[in-house]
Amino acid sequence: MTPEENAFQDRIDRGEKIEPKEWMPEGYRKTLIRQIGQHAHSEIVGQLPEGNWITRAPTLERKAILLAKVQDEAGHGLYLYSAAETLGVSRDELLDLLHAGKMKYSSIFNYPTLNWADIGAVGWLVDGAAIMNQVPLQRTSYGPYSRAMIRICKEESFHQRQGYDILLKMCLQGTEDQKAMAQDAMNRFWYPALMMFGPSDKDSVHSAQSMQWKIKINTNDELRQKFVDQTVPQAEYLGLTIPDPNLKWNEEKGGYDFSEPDWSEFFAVIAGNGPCNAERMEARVTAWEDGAWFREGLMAHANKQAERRKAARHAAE
Amino acid sequence: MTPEENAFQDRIDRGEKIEPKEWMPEGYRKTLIRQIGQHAHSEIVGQLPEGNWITRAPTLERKAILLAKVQDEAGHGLYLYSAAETLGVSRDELLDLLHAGKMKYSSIFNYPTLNWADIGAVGWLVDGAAIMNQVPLQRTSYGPYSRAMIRICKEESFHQRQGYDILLKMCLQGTEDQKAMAQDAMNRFWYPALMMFGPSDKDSVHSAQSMQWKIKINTNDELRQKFVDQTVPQAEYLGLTIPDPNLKWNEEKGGYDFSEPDWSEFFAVIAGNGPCNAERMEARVTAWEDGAWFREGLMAHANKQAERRKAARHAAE
Amino acid sequence: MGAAVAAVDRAAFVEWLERVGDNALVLGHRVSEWCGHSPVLEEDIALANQALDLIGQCQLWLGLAGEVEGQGRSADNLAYLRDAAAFRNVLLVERPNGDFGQTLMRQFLFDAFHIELMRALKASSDPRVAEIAAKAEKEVAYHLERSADLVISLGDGTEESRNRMQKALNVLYPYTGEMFHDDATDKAVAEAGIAPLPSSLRAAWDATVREVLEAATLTHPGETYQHGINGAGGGKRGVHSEYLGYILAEMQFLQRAYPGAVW
Amino acid sequence: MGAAVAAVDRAAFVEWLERVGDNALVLGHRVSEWCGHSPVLEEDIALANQALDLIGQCQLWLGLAGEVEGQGRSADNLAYLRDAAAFRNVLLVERPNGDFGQTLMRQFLFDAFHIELMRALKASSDPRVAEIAAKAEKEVAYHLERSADLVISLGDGTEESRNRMQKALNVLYPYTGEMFHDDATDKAVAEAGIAPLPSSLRAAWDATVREVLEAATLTHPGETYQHGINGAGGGKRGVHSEYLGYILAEMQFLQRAYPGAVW
Repeated sequence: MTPEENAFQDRIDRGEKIEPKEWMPEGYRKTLIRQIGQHAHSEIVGQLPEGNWITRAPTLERKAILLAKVQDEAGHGLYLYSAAETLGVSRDELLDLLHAGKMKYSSIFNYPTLNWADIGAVGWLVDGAAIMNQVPLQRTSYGPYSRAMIRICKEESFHQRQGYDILLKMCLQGTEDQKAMAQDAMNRFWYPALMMFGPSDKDSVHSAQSMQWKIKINTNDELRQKFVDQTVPQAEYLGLTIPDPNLKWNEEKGGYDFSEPDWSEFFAVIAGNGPCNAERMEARVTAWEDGAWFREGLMAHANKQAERRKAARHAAE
Repeated sequence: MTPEENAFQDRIDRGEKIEPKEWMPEGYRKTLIRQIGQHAHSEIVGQLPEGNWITRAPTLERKAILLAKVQDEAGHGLYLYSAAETLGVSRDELLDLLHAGKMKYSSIFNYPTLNWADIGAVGWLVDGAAIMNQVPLQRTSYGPYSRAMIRICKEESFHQRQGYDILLKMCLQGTEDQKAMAQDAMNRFWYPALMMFGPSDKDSVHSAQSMQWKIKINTNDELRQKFVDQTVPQAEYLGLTIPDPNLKWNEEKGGYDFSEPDWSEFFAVIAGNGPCNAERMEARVTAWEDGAWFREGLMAHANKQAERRKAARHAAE
Repeated sequence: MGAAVAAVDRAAFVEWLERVGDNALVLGHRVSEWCGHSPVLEEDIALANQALDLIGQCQLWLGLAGEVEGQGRSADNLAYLRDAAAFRNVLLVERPNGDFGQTLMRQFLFDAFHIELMRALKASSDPRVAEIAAKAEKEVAYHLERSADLVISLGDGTEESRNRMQKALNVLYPYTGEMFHDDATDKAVAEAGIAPLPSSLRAAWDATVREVLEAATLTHPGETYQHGINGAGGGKRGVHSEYLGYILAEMQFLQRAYPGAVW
Repeated sequence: MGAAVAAVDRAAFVEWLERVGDNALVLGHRVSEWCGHSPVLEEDIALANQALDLIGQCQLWLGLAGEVEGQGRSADNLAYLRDAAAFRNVLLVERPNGDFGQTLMRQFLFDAFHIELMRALKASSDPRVAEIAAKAEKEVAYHLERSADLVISLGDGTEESRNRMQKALNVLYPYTGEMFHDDATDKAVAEAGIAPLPSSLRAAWDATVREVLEAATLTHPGETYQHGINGAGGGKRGVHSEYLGYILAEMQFLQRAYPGAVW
């Protein structure tokens, strides 16, 4: 390590926040851009599976709550793109990379939402897993990222409660059909939620470096365990069965034993073969391309206005 | 009249059929092209209001019947374009005129189908009025047109019975909601159906000429009266109220007195301001434009095949 | 029931409330179709927010409609269990989204009417109506500010954006007359002081529209044919376009498929 | 109940019948969406006819499913009163219509499977199955003749038509594997001699596809990822795409909104 790098690591070790204008290793910057960018992309792609049920929400109140939630997600996208911009990459550059398939978003959004209980499951399990990942990141070393995560976590935990509330209603006050929907959602979302923490990273050098930089705070396995331990009693309260015959309390470790997700499925989805990868990308690319005239129109108007103001100033001089 | 024209009129007066290769006055040809072309266009545009309910038909049997009906209409379009082609105008030329707004189709198809009873009403009232117009045209002087009308009338009367059957089911075995739908359909389709015969034509020279040529057999008013007289008892059987406070049996004339439709609405719809004119034209033009690559592809393949056959023949010689 | 209700035909009041509520519901639905598909992230946020406001307003208006009707129907019952012919929204709000320009133009033409209606309703003889209007007015004022700004920017933007906005205007303008068309229901509630006559809002709307179109360098379509006010047609009278049936089939699926379930 | 039913798990037989019937229903629905909107009048006719055949087949298969189930459900009950998770069609048939090339390619890939299935079913141990298959075979043979011809013509047409057909093939091919994937239900009905194992139809399908693609000058996508056969997914097991819910909301609206009404 160079003296600069040493000093940088010392600051991180002391718990100082790194701010945009300050020196940072190129790897730190790149890793952060990738991580924050992916997170931002996940927020905007994440509008799609939930947006899929807005027009079909079963009550006006549920519709309003879901709209507010999807709006929040777009807002999170905005914070995160702003945080990434402090690292010298523009939102449009990041979007271009997304649209070209050169940047990823969270694979969970490549799964379809097939019934209303899925909207509950996305809130409870998907946001739940996301929060588990994000809460520690409130303490991440990069200032703007840390501050964005603080805002986001506050809203996400609200979303998680709303998701759980959907399932509470369906499971505790619902008809048999509704309970079946909830169980179906559980069956489909359990393993994809576990996959959200990523494969075991104990041997990954990459992860080790990120942890040293406090871009990553916990290992994937730690977070996955924590998620399972938190979620199992919640599922029990709903009367839902977790689709894992090996799930069992392990007194010794003070947590549940559980089955690993099918990692071949995880890699297939990453590779573009999830149930909805093509649809999600097509939706985003179409939105972007069809909206080009709109963005250009606004830009042209802004330029004209600036010209007019300049001309008016000249005339006044 | 020239001697040729006199001889032509004599043939018509004797009830002879005029066939494609035979001499005919230019006005006769033009009038026929307009009339047959409009009728053909009506068949293909007429697919749209009924097609609107195929995906929502209430039973599989009703869906099958409706599909068969819409298929028949496209088939009628095919016969009629063929009949027009014998007069020296191609289908594509006629379609270009339709798409450019230079040829019309029956204005009735500019009204929306808003509930399932509308599908019944379209069959009963719209096809009913069409048949009333078309039955006499089986005796029209132009041979290919006359033969097309004979085929079409057979199928149309079948469609009319199917439409009436939909309403029988809804009115005689239906719930209050279904009866209300049927009455609503009656209220919306009655006057547009009356308009299908066109304004009173007793003073129109144009019509007089067409009648002399046996391109038109009855006056609009005669046909309208006949339609009303036929339809009123059918409506009574269904228990539907015809939306006309002036409707009354007139013993003296042996027919019903009834209110004229609002002809200003008729002319507004003709002028393009009906409820669905823009949608219908957009649907047809879009289908045509989006399908250009398909038609060109088929044509290119046919040409390649012909070339290959020619080359094979040459090689064999 | 308040004094206003005694003085007005209850059915007319309910019908009028359904008109206001259904406008918000159907427009909210259309706007919500954009979620995640708009041209830029800021618009995703703005549209979701707008849909949210409209659904919230719909809950209040239809809630009051059910209350005045007095047959135990909730806002959800009205939204989810009426078929198309019982809906009372104007045709404008059920027009398809089209390109983003059509969505914006539809919004602007409606917002400019909506704000005048909400302002006038603050003086309603029925305090419940006045209260809902006061709450909605703030939201609607913001909607109008946005939609007017965007219409101006895009009209006075590139040639393409101008053409698209002009086309949107030409396509949609024939659906604006219905908003200002007085019928028996409108007259009944106006006489009871519950609401202004729709026609009384026209001049202010017209001024806003002309001002914005001018700033947008767009050409006013002039006096065009107006849908929904002649004959028996028009969304306010329950005669809709073919689009509404599809909107409702989607919107109402769960309530229809699982009758009586709580969500 | 015939001998075959005694020998096979009734639930498996019903499930299998729903798979066959739902394929016809959902594909018929998709095809019917084109009515009046196709590129040329002859196609309007052909597509309406094809949809009609498929809906007719669906009536027979679902009718038999209800009969075997023995709980009094009619074909209409099964078509109109099941929600998406109870549908058993393969993912391929619910793919959106896309451009006309995608519709044709979807049809061809399905027809080439469908014909093999119908041919094999004529030897079913259940005479009712054999009878339906014999009737459907003629229709399906005609569908395949048409779709294969069109795929060839458009593949070997213009550069644009070729590109569109190649793209359609690449997009849809990953949804073909599900048709040939054997699961417990397939094995149960195959053991009872009711139906062939799906995998047993693959070689003939593959030959047809390769022959037609070659004549069409299209490039076979080779071994691609196949949807619906891994994990818990797949339409045959009731895990569909997001499209099916919208199809059903539309298809089922009247039956859902007016329960018990006769039409």
